[in-house]
Amino acid sequence: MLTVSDAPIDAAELLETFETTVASAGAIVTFSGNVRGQSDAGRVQMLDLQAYSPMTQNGIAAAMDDANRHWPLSGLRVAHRTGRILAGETIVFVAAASAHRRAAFEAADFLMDYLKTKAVFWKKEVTEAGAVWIEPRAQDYEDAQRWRAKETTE
Amino acid sequence: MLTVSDAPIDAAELLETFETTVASAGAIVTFSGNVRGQSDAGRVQMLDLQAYSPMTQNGIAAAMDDANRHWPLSGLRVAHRTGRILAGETIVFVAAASAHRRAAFEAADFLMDYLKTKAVFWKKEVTEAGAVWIEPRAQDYEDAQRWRAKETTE
Amino acid sequence: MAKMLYFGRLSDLTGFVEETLDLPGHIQTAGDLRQWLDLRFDGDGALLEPTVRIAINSELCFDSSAISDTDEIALLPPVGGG
Amino acid sequence: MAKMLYFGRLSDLTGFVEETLDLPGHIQTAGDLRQWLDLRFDGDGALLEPTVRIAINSELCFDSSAISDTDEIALLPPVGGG
Repeated sequence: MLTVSDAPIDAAELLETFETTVASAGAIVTFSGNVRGQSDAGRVQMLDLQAYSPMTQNGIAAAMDDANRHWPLSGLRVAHRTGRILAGETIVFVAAASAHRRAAFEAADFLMDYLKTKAVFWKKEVTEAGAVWIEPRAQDYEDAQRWRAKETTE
Repeated sequence: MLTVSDAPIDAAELLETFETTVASAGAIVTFSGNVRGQSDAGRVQMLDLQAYSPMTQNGIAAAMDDANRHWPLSGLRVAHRTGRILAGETIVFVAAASAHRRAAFEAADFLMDYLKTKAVFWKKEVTEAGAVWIEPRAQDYEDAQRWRAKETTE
Repeated sequence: MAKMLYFGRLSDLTGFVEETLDLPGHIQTAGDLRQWLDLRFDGDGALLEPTVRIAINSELCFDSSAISDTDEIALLPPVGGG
Repeated sequence: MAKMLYFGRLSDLTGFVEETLDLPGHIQTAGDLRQWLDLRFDGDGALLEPTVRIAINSELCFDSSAISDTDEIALLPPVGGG
């Protein structure tokens, strides 16, 4: 299940609901990303995130399909917030359930790499120093690259 | 923070509380393990888990210290249930917070490997076919082995 | 009337997130549109960068792709992830 | 009186999770205790296996370690994780 919306994300509530849909799964891994209070440019006031529907949703849904093909998952949940998001608030929530904890860890990790580097979002960071549009970090590309290497060697 | 207790574990509630202690961390990864409804021996009715205090707690606390030394974490939470745990109920909850999502993922993964293979617990599985004491699986040993390899190559 | 969408830094450059406009008759392809918009917004080449992609009705297209005055046309700088 | 704790499959073997007992005077070390308990519970060597560890007052010990009648003594089969 996928939600892209400007409504606040409550990770605990999403986990609670997710648990009811995957009872006895064995393993559930969640990732919550929130807006850091500090960046290279100074104290962060907010992010402003633009999505382009349905391209943004289609891209994430395709990555979720990839994850479901690659790992034996009993459930997958992605919620991504858009619009203005204050420091400390949750931007993204991913949950993966599987009978195997390695599969749950890897699927959540894989989806976060997609969401952080390839997902169709434009992100403006607003600090005391002003507002800047953020381009992907080199580290994010490397993380995403790990999965490509894995696909080739298998 | 560490809890080992026979009281039920509510993963969503633990995540909610954890979030308040690590606001603006950047990344939070959680793992919840629940009792699978099915095992090789048949339909699972319950697990019965014995811990030996304070040895069990000391071992987990030492693994948490290891994680804190190895990764830049802003918070760590482990809750482990003991006693009789029915199918579908949560046995273990781990949460790791960091400014870096890779650190949060790896720390949670590392702690789960410790908890699943080396933690001081004795586990009896009760199925329709009877009750058996469970020894660690080979896969669990391999998972834990990954971190040892990593330590040697670094 | 075409519906134009400008994302990321292009919304700062153009001053619009969204606008509706009549495309001049000589604009037949996505490439034509790029050139025209870059002049119109004084983009100094910002809209000509190959990393800026164009989507017609939510599908990424090439500069040679035909556009029509009834399309939804989006200008997309490199995506930064969430 | 020593407090004895039997974990995992040893609680099935002995029929106790916990018991309090007076140790016979000839039992001086953890190894002596092991031998005596294995006979007492008809363990057929189950309590002699090297993978069964003994802890005295929560510290793992060797078979040569001295034990006293006031200790908490735990018999620990291999741990299986949670």
